[in-house]
Amino acid sequence: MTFLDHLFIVVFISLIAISALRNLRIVDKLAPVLYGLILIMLVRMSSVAYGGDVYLSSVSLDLLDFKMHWQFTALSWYFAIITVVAALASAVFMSGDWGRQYREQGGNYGMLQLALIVNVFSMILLLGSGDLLSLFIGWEFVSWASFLMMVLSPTKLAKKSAVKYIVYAMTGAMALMVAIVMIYSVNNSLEFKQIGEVFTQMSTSSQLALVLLFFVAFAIKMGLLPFHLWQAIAYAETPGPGAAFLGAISSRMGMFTIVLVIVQFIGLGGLKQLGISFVNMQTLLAWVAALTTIIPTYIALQQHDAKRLLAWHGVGQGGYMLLGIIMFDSIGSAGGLMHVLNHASYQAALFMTVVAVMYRTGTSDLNKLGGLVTQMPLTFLVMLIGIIGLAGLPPMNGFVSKWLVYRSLLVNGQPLLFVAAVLGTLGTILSVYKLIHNTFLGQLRLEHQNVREVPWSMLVPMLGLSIIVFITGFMPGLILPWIASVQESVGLPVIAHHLGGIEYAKGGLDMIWVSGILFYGFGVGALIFYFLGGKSKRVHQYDNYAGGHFLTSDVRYHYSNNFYPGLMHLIGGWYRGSFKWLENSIVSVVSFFSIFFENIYRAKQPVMLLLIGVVLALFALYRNLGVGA
Amino acid sequence: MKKELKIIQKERTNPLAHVFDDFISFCQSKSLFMLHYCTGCGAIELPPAMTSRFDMERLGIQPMVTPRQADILLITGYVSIKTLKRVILTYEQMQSPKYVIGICSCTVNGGMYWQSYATAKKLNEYMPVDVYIAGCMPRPEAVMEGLQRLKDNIRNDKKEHKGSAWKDYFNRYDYYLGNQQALFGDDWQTPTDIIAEAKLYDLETEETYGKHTKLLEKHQTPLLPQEMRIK
Amino acid sequence: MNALHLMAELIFMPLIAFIVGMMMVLMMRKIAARLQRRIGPPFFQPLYDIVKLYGKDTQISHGLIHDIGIIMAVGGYIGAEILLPVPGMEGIAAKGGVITLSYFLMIPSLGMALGVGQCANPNGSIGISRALTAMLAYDIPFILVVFGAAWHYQSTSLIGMIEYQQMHQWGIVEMPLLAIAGLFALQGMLGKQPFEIYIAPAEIATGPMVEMSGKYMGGLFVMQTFQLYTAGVLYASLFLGGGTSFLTLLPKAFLVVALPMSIAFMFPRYKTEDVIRILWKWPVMLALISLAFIL
Amino acid sequence: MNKVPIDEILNKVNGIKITHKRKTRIRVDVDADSLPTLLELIKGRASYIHLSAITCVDWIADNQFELVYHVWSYEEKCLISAHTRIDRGSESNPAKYVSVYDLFKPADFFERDIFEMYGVTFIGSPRMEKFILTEWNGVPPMLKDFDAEAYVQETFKWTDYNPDWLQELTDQGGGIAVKPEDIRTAGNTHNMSTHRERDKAKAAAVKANEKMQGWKQ
Repeated sequence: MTFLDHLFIVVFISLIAISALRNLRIVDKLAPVLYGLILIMLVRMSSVAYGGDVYLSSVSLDLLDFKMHWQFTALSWYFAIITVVAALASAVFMSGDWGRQYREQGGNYGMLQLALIVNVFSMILLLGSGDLLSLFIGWEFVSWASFLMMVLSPTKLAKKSAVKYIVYAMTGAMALMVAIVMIYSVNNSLEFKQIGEVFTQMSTSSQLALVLLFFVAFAIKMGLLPFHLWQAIAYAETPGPGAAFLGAISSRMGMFTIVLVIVQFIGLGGLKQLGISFVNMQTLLAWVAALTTIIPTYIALQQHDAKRLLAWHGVGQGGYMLLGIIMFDSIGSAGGLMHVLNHASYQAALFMTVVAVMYRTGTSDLNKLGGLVTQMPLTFLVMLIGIIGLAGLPPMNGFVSKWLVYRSLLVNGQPLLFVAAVLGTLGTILSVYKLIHNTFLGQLRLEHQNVREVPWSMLVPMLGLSIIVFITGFMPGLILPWIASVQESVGLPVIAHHLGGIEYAKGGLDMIWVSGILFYGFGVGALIFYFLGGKSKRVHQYDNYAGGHFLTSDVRYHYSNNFYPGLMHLIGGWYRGSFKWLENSIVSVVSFFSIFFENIYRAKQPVMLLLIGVVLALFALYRNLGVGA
Repeated sequence: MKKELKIIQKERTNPLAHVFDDFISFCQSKSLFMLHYCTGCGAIELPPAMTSRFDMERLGIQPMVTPRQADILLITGYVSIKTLKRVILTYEQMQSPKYVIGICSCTVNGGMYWQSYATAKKLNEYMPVDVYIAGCMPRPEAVMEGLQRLKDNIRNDKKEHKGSAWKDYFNRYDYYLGNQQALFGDDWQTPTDIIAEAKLYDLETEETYGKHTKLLEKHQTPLLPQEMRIK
Repeated sequence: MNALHLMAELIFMPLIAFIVGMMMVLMMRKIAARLQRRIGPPFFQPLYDIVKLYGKDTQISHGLIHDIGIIMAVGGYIGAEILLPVPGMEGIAAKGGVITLSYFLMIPSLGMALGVGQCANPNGSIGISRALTAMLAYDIPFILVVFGAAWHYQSTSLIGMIEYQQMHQWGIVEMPLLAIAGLFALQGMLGKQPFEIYIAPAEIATGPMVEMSGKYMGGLFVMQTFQLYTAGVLYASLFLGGGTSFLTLLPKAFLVVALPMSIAFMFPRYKTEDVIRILWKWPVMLALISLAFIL
Repeated sequence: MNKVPIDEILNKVNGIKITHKRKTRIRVDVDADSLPTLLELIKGRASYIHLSAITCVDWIADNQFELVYHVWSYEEKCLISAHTRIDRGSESNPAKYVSVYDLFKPADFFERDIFEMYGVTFIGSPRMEKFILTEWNGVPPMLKDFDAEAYVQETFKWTDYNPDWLQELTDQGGGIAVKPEDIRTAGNTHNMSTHRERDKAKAAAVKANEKMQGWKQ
């Protein structure tokens, strides 16, 4: 029995225990304990993240003539620890008062707990996959587990978007299966190593097909362009902490498989040789990543529902991860990989703050909130830390990973990609300011005068996550060894790092110094503020200059609706529904063909069908003969 | 007019305080931000005072647009009752030390609207006025002269207490509030809590309170600031 | 670098920035006055203004975030000054580089935005919405300029860039188009006409500053001095060869700051969408052409 | 289509008195009962479509209000001022008249203004409520029997300002050529329609008051 076996056993026992006890109150206390146990199991395996050996599972399954097995590499461990911490935080968050309110409002709390553990279980199974077959099985599990969580919400939109998701996911799974079959058909083996070997033996067109099939499968899960339409609404409609969990890590399984398959086995050389003249697969993927950063970010800017805004950002931030990793150098890939953890930490925290606000006020509509900072200061603090992270400003962790990505683009001489990345960041700053302004700043509504801070069961996970956001930003060296071993395990150049950041010949980064200077500046600023100049008087929010006009409580005077009118006026038309149009047209084409084939199946003239069959058979025969000749 | 003011100067204990105070009052006299509330005709005399002919900026005076930033409230022309409400609101939103300059005869005595039922006559019944510049309309030279007078008042505030008229509003709030209530009715209330401000900055005297402030207490909706609370 | 040296830098780099920045404020007001055939303010006017604002007897606060916003606005710039190397003092420029610096410069804006948001004043919120949109507009050419400079000098550290220019030629000679694009972005960054829609005194009552009184406004005045200094020195370091001593650096920085002010009065004010349109068209185009030469 | 002369249309109204003041101005005097008919006629039959103002005059001696409806034609470039007199009413029974809001929508504001300033209720006007004087609770201030001066003396205090240099001027008569009350009482200046006539009357008033006196405060 290896540590990995222990991990699987604990996860499986947790699954059984939670599914058995899900309708009892004990599950509230049990679930966090179980996630804690899983976390301990993972921590026991932490040597793999510091350059230790790969953990192999002693269990294996014989399937046909093939042995299916599981393993944990540094890459698996890195994604697994993010998953489990996110699940732990979500479980703690939902265990107390939130769960009670959810039950009272008629939600199926037991199913939510079950969905969470099923997700964790399936993700660990996927992350631990040791060959293509176990990968495929894990992949299917993960798809259906997410679906289970999405359908929990009673709204019609949620059901619709969940069904939309599963259609996308099945398409991805089919693409994956075809790709796996392509590999199997060459060497009759499903080991990961085969991918690389098979790839070199293939013709260029087959190579292209293989890469595209893999990429489509993974891109759908990760919500990359042009498959980004399903994700935001589906995640936003998932109830409370479930959204936090899904938004934090679920779609990053796509990132995991991209690193595992495309980066590790096909590699830079493989991608570069596909393509004509200056457009190769690497530039193509880089541009997909860049557009994924920009377009969803600016769609997020348009949203007026806090959860959707965040969910769209979740899609957008995926672009940075791919953009970093696709550069294939030490800093870029480190940035891309690190962004997975950073994004998970602040995205979960942000979703939780929004859920906390919903818990108290009952709405996440940004036009119906405002001024909550005095009522919920700690939630505000968490959101502030979260948005600084999401916007990628120092001293939070989002800055470090984005800095690495920028640095890599700069070193590689990619001005347009660089601008695209910056455009994404600036859009993010605009949109997160809108989020915090419309929720916590501005005028407090009359109906929210008695809103109070959320209970500690919700605050603790939020504060814990925001501490992670800060600490990993202040000392990125805590995470960088994991990144380095991931890079080593997948054959990327390894980043040179220290506790404060990275060393690089042409300008490095030391976050301890940078944050130190920032806090020194804030300290001096505070000294100036508090010791020069007299005391100030706190005033009521209606004591406000409005051109000599009286602001009274019955007049709403909070500028929130259509927050960036100038920008929207200019760019609103650029992206309005073009992808929606694409999706709709694909739907129409598919339904057209389904009608066509339906007619053929029910054909009145069997002769016609026979004729088509014969023609096709003759064509196939001709091709085979031709190839044989 | 100045005879009416009763300024109470608090004793300072720090021996260096006088040097600081002197320095700050010197800077205050050298840097004045001006909010002009131009209700009527007088506004036309201000552009020459600001632009190349007389150039206010060389005296350190520049226009600002919100009362929060401004030091001088410059009221030109007649003040109708409705306008007066806004003027008082604006005045209360300015931060001390603040100065009021009434330009044109209308602010002194109603001017040519002296028998109109709709305009207020004496501005200094409703707020302490530092300098009046009479005339219909006063020439820019007169405006500059008035501003210069104000600067001297601020500079020599320690000796003559002419630049501290603003304290009178806090010290005798009841009187000003009474005049305002007589005009606007008993339920008159501004969004600014002057009494709390007087308390916080140690500017209250016996005359801050009276029957008018009692009346205000009876009618007002409370204006307590929202404090942060964790539980 | 010993500790004492660092301590001295921590104190003197912001202090010098503040003093020089005040002189830049004075210069800008003087230029504006001379262009309008006025005499303009006396020499110590910026100091008087700041002392007066900090010496206000009463001032209002709309809550803790309002205070923290001002602290962040001033503090962020104080931190940024230490990342900005000047002759004789390098601070921690080696540990951050120009990308870090340009992100540092967003922190004061964010701090101010938070503070203004807490004020609950609709004018302030409108101003911030416009200011952030303007930031989106001018940061794109600015980032392109930074990219081009960093690529050309093969360094992201300002120290390295200055060294390169001292050894070779000034950046403005080697990359004139990029330098012009940089000037465009500078105009937007300093919020001078025609890009001052977010202040718009007559319409939205100076937007973000509408509720700022006393030391809050004073903080913003201090921030303005830092902003001018940073813009001037950064541009001088990127394109005008920096300087081996303050005597050579400061005239360049003053010149850089004087340019936007000198042309500002020729323009009316652009609408927000026009600000984006013009800043995403001309300077970006210039920068891209220039990048095509450099790469 | 032949253009019907305006007089022909106007004469259809009973008891009308037409005065052609100038080429572009016609004054008509009608009874209160036939005024709506007149307005409807000139709007419908001629091109007088723009009600540019309704004014009111308080004839306190006759115990009447005079209402003047100014209607402009863009085609004729001519203004018809329709004068009518209504009963002034009393405090218990305020003056009433019929609204022309259904004919001319802008009448809403004019009628509201007159209601506020003179207390005339227009029956059928959509908003008979306070308009500009939101702070005013007394009698309608434009009525002649409202003594503004007394009200002001009672409500406001005055700044005393008697420097020596002003005293000299006051002794000489205050530097005022014509006392305002003299202008007011010098004749029916408000009934004079041309500037020239008014100026003549003013000059006469000046002559009548050659003995200059200080304007009593």
